Amino acid sequence: NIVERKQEGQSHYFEVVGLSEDVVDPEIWGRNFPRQYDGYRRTVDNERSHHGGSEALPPSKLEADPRLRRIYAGYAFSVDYREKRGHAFMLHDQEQTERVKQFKQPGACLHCHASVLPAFRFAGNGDIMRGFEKVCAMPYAEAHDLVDAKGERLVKHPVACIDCHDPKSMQLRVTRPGFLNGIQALVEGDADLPHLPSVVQWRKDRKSGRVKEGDHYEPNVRATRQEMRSFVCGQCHVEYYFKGTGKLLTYPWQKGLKADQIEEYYSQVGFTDWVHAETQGQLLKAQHPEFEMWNQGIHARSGVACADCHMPYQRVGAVKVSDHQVRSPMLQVNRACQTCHRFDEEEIKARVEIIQNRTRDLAGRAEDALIQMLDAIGEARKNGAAAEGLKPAHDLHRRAQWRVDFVLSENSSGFHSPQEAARLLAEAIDFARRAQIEAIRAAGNKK
Amino acid sequence: NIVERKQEGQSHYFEVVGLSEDVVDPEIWGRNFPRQYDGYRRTVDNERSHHGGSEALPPSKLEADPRLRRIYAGYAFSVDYREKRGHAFMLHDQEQTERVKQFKQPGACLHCHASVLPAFRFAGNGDIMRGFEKVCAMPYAEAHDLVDAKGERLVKHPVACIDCHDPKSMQLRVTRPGFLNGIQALVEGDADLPHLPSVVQWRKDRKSGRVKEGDHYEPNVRATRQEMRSFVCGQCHVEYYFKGTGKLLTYPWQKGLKADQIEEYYSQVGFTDWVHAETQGQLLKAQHPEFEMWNQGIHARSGVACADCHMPYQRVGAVKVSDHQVRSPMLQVNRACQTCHRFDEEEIKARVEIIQNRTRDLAGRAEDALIQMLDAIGEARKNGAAAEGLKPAHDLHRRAQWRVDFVLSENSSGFHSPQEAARLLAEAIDFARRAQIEAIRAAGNKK
Amino acid sequence: MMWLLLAAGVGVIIGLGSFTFSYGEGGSYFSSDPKSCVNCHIMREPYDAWQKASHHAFATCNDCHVPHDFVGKYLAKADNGFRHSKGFTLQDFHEPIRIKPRNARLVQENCIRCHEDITREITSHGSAGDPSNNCLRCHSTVGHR
Ligand code: HEC
Ligand code: HEC
Ligand code: HEC
Ligand code: HEC
Ligand code: HEC
Ligand code: HEC
Ligand code: HEC
Ligand code: HEC
Ligand code: HEC
Ligand code: HEC
Ligand code: HEC
Ligand code: HEC
Ligand code: HEC
Ligand code: HEC
Ligand SMILES: [Ca+2]
Ligand SMILES: [Ca+2]
Repeated sequence: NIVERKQEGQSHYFEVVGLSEDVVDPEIWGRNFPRQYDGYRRTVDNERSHHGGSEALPPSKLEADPRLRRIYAGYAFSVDYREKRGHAFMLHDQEQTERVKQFKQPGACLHCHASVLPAFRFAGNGDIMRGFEKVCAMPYAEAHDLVDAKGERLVKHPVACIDCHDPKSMQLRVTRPGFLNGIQALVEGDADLPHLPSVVQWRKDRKSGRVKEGDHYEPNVRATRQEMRSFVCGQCHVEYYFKGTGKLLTYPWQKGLKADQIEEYYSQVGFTDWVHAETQGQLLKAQHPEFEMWNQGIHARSGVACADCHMPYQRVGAVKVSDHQVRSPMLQVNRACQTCHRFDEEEIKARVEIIQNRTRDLAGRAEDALIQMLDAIGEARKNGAAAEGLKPAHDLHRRAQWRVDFVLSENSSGFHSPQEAARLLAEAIDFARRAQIEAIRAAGNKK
Repeated sequence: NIVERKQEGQSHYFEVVGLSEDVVDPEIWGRNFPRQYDGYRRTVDNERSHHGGSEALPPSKLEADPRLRRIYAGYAFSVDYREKRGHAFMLHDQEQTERVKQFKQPGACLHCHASVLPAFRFAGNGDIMRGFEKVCAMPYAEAHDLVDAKGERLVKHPVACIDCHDPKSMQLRVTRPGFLNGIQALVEGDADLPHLPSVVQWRKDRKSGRVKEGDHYEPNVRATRQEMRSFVCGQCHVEYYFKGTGKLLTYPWQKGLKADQIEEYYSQVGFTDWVHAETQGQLLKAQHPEFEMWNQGIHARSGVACADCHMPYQRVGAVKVSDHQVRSPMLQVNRACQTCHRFDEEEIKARVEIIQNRTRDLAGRAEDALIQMLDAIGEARKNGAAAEGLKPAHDLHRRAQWRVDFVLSENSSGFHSPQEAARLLAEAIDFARRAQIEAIRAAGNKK
Repeated sequence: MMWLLLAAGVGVIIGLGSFTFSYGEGGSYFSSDPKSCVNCHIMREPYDAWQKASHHAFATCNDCHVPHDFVGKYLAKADNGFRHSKGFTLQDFHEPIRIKPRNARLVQENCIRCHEDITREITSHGSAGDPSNNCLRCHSTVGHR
């Protein structure tokens, strides 16, 4: 099957330049594949996306929803937290965030904001995994400014062709160490993943002994094309944390991809992102779990990939190509949705809106609950409640915060898995209100 | 279009007996339509459905989930509340419930548990609407035992062919006064109903003046065939209340079909079902809002009718007939779902299970919140909290109870509208926990 | 060539002969007239839908459902002819009828046969043979629903 793919890969395009692992600059790849490059470049184009703005920074989430400042109090996210925008901006927006400017960050941050393989290869003397570990541990500026033997900057481009494509065959591939480690932990666990056929197969092979002890699950060899059309995005659009003092970028997937399973993992390894400034609760921060939430949804179960909706086929002249201007599908409902859903554009947009409005309403309700909980814990502390007495409130705060954040920081406003998003918010509300009750009780006891 | 339907209705069967409004007995209709009658009769067949049992009564919901006894405390539903079963049992099960045996019930109950048109016609001297009003106001036993001039019992059959079909043309029709009044209120309101084309059209016609002041929306004339395939079920599978001292059966749809809109309606007309035995809260009871929840779901928006899933076509030789053994679609996934969804049976069942499990988990969580709220209000009352101070708790109790009940009493365990069910439960949890907090506060203030 | 025709014939004859089937309907398997498929009422639905589908003007049943090399064509017809006749006679097939994986691949090959030019880019760097990303995923309704 791989052989078959290779053969097919070789023909059919006019090779203007030779590509290899050393060619990172998308402009050069674009000479062979001008149509895809054209789309890729348009990810700088903000005009048609939600939020406008161009060189300046995108809108602040904290200004749009001031409750967030209190919810994240004590953490860098309470200082600067903005909307995402097109891929072209990823490196720039990271350099410019106050979270980098005002706070110490590790090299690990670059993993998802730049075409970073050359830096990893260089730092690891050819061994990408070792280089990855080294770069993670560096201070951000040091990693960012790495130069090779010739003094050339190693971190120059946002995500580039080479991050998703094999330069020889042009086949899709995953290159990110964080993802490779994460998916390995996932397939070795026992979370149910019926919609990922190559994972199901690997587990079977391991049982039957065809996969030997210590053999890895190699997505680039084993995954179906359709799986790869999501895995390339799952390299970055995922929840993560920095493990230990080496700040090793890690995807917490050992117990599965659901919010509850990830929470369990964090509790087991005893991880905490930050201590809340008002309550001293030990909290977790969720970041863009698009891949995780997609995995809980009906589209994933139906074999619909990220690329189906976010890079739909587009006719350019006499051929159809994947639209490399990765963006919101709502900007091209006809291509992104209508081949599968034969309803008119207005109707499809209305359906998305209903789902997103339900999610946003509940998220607002959950945030209100968090805020009132913060008040109650603050009150209890002021009234001299003992730390001991506040423990139940702290535990519940952690669980509530995690669930609200899992939905808030997921960028589809619930669309990728509508009922799951609502379920998480329902649990968040329950935990936040119970924390509030515990705080009121603790205050009563110590009064 | 009507003409077209007529033609379809008239051909293709061998008229053994002449049918008219006076022929209620399905056995007689069955001579003309043996295949449909065959299915209809099999609604006595419990063996393959969820809950087993046959002549005896179906399983008790109160025994399966004892929390419900407290949740409904003070109301007939805390004494006897069971699972539903096939249509053949509807009259029997109503006669046998302790809610009828131990409590005074009105004739209004019969509207949905029997083929009741002859009784309405008789009581109203030919005017069905008047007869309906009269029968509603009678005591249950009186209505149930009505006899005609010849001394023949008027209430004999569960739902019968004549309740859904015109005896001349065999076209679908709605006959239930409760539904006719309810849908009239609905179309006159301004709730958004884009998936009901005949409603959209009627409203347009009213604006343009083609529909005159006082003209009614006539579903039997205006509704599309596809709408009728849901409306016939919407005659009974709906939320209701008994209005005023005349116990007039009423569907509370004036402001729309969502739980929140119905709640608003009840608040406006000042309706209360019962006073909670523990808290004295003035509460609402929701009953089987299948039609209402279906209306919030993606299937309704996609034009998929109740009959598509609950009465799927069944090929008998070269002809297709609607399966009149109305039951759970999970008992025949191939006919009910696979015509539209190209996934295998196991996968489809798994999807339904995921949705239903999420719903049931959240419902359990919401019930726990209600129970703890009851404890807190009880405590506050014991500690002498003033009625005044408990008002906020009472108001929140009403809102929480309504939402939990709307999902619990809806018989698809969330399937008909998964995200909406989760949203209602999230709100329920919020309201119940806030009621608990209010009660704790009230207790504190009066201590 | 003769053995091929023979093989095809044998397939249908086994399928039909042993399940008492009329010659007219069995013969329909060798025709490329769509009407011949509707000799079986069970094919009525796709036929009706095909009449309304975008490809009504461009493609008949066989353009999509039969391989277009001579050998494959008759072998496939023999095999499908056998199964369909058997299914029709015994009425033992799964309903709704579902295309078999092998026949789905065959349809896909036919899509590409006609649309080779426009799909050149998307079939050359991955693997068009990989059924997990096939044309039918997005265009299953072009022939009929
Ligand atoms: C190397 C990491 C990386 C990979 C691989 C990646 N993304 Fe992104 N993506 C990002 C980052 C970082 C941003 C935010 C950029 C910013 O706000 O400056 C982003 C932004 C986006 C946006 C928002 C665009 C907008 O206009 O608002 C979408 C949609 C998106 N990505 C989808 C995808 C999809 C689909 C894939 C796979 C086909 C993918 N991404 C692969 C890192 C990545
Ligand atoms: C696992 C991949 C990954 C890692 C590691 C990562 N990011 Fe991102 N980042 C993304 C993606 C994907 C987006 C776009 C989606 C979003 O905004 O939620 C993004 C968005 C951003 C944005 C724009 C929106 C915002 O949050 O203001 C900034 C700034 C940013 N990241 C900074 C950082 C910094 C600083 C670090 C390290 C502490 C970091 N990123 C680590 C994947 C990553
Ligand atoms: C069935 C279609 C579909 C699939 C599959 C899908 N998405 Fe989305 N995605 C959407 C829709 C619709 C939105 C909401 C866009 C909006 O609000 O404008 C969205 C939003 C997003 C956003 C925010 C974009 C923005 O501009 O607001 C990101 C990032 C994203 N998805 C990434 C992913 C990733 C990564 C995957 C796969 C793991 C994925 N999506 C799978 C349809 C899809
Ligand atoms: C974030 C991931 C990502 C990046 C970056 C990316 N691609 Fe792709 N590319 C894809 C996906 C997904 C497909 C669809 C592949 C499939 O279906 O097998 C694709 C397909 C292609 C194809 C095959 C034809 C087609 O359009 O489907 C070409 C050629 C291609 N990309 C060129 C490029 C070039 C040139 C660049 C850089 C300018 C680039 N890609 C950057 C994800 C990416
Ligand atoms: C490749 C096919 C495909 C594409 C592309 C696709 N969908 Fe879907 N969609 C499905 C399937 C399959 C289902 C599951 C139901 C079913 O079997 O029809 C589904 C279900 C849905 C549902 C109902 C489930 C829910 O979560 O409420 C909505 C809404 C929806 N899709 C919207 C969209 C939108 C919006 C887009 C484009 C951004 C899109 N889809 C793109 C195949 C697709
Ligand atoms: C005249 C009122 C009435 C009408 C009309 C009606 N139902 Fe029912 N239905 C009932 C009652 C009452 C029960 C419960 C019977 C019992 O438990 O004894 C019931 C039970 C059911 C059940 C449960 C069956 C089981 O095996 O557990 C289903 C499913 C159902 N109805 C669907 C429908 C559908 C679909 C329609 C329209 C095609 C419809 N009903 C029309 C009153 C009605
Ligand atoms: C608006 C229509 C309607 C009215 C009015 C109605 N029912 Fe029902 N009833 C149903 C439907 C539909 C079901 C099946 C669904 C379910 O069990 O939730 C049902 C189920 C039942 C059941 C079996 C399950 C259970 O609740 O134990 C009993 C008993 C019953 N009803 C008694 C009554 C009594 C007594 C009244 C009058 C106070 C009444 N019904 C009024 C429609 C109605
Ligand atoms: C898209 C398919 C679909 C449509 C449309 C649909 N239902 Fe259902 N319905 C289901 C499924 C699936 C269940 C869950 C059955 C189970 O749990 O066994 C269900 C459950 C029910 C039940 C409980 C049956 C039981 O045996 O547990 C009733 C009553 C019901 N539906 C009535 C209706 C009515 C009335 C409508 C229209 C207003 C409707 N349904 C529309 C699929 C559908
Ligand atoms: C609860 C409602 C209901 C009851 C009771 C009912 N039917 Fe039906 N019937 C339907 C629906 C819905 C259809 C589908 C009509 C359509 O699609 O236009 C139907 C269709 C039919 C058809 C048309 C052919 C077909 O199968 O689709 C016949 C004939 C028929 N019913 C006879 C009967 C007979 C005889 C009885 C009594 C033994 C009966 N029905 C009881 C709802 C009902
Ligand atoms: C007449 C067509 C039809 C029938 C019959 C049907 N569906 Fe659907 N279903 C749809 C459509 C249309 C959607 C919306 C998504 C889309 O456009 O594909 C959908 C969406 C869904 C979804 C995703 C939305 C959600 O709520 O999560 C599930 C799950 C589903 N259907 C299950 C079922 C089951 C189970 C049955 C049988 C009991 C069934 N369907 C019967 C047409 C149908
Ligand atoms: C333009 C191509 C095309 C034409 C012409 C065409 N079909 Fe199909 N047919 C398909 C595709 C594609 C599928 C698979 C549908 C799917 O997977 O959703 C299919 C599936 C089928 C099936 C299996 C049922 C199913 O849904 O899986 C039957 C039976 C069938 N076709 C019969 C016919 C008949 C008879 C004709 C001529 C009247 C015909 N087809 C014309 C493309 C075509
Ligand atoms: C002898 C009656 C008969 C004739 C003639 C017939 N079919 Fe069928 N067909 C069937 C039956 C029965 C099935 C279901 C068999 C099964 O699913 O195993 C079927 C299934 C199919 C399928 C889907 C199952 C599969 O094998 O992939 C396709 C596609 C199909 N037919 C196409 C055609 C085409 C094209 C023609 C005309 C060239 C045709 N049929 C002529 C009876 C017939
Ligand atoms: C016998 C030749 C032939 C076969 C086989 C064929 N097509 Fe086509 N198709 C055409 C022609 C001719 C057109 C109209 C001109 C054009 O757009 O190229 C067309 C148009 C289309 C279109 C655009 C119009 C529309 O329906 O949206 C799509 C998409 C398409 N084909 C997909 C397919 C797929 C998928 C298959 C296989 C299931 C297939 N075709 C099989 C000849 C064919
Ligand atoms: C992931 C979804 C998807 C898959 C898989 C897919 N297509 Fe398409 N196809 C599309 C979309 C979207 C368009 C519309 C492009 C546009 O309008 O720019 C399209 C357009 C087309 C057209 C019409 C182009 C035109 O405008 O005339 C043809 C022909 C076609 N596809 C054939 C195929 C064939 C053959 C295959 C399999 C090799 C295939 N498609 C696979 C989504 C898909
Ligand atoms: Ca994190
Ligand atoms: Ca009620």
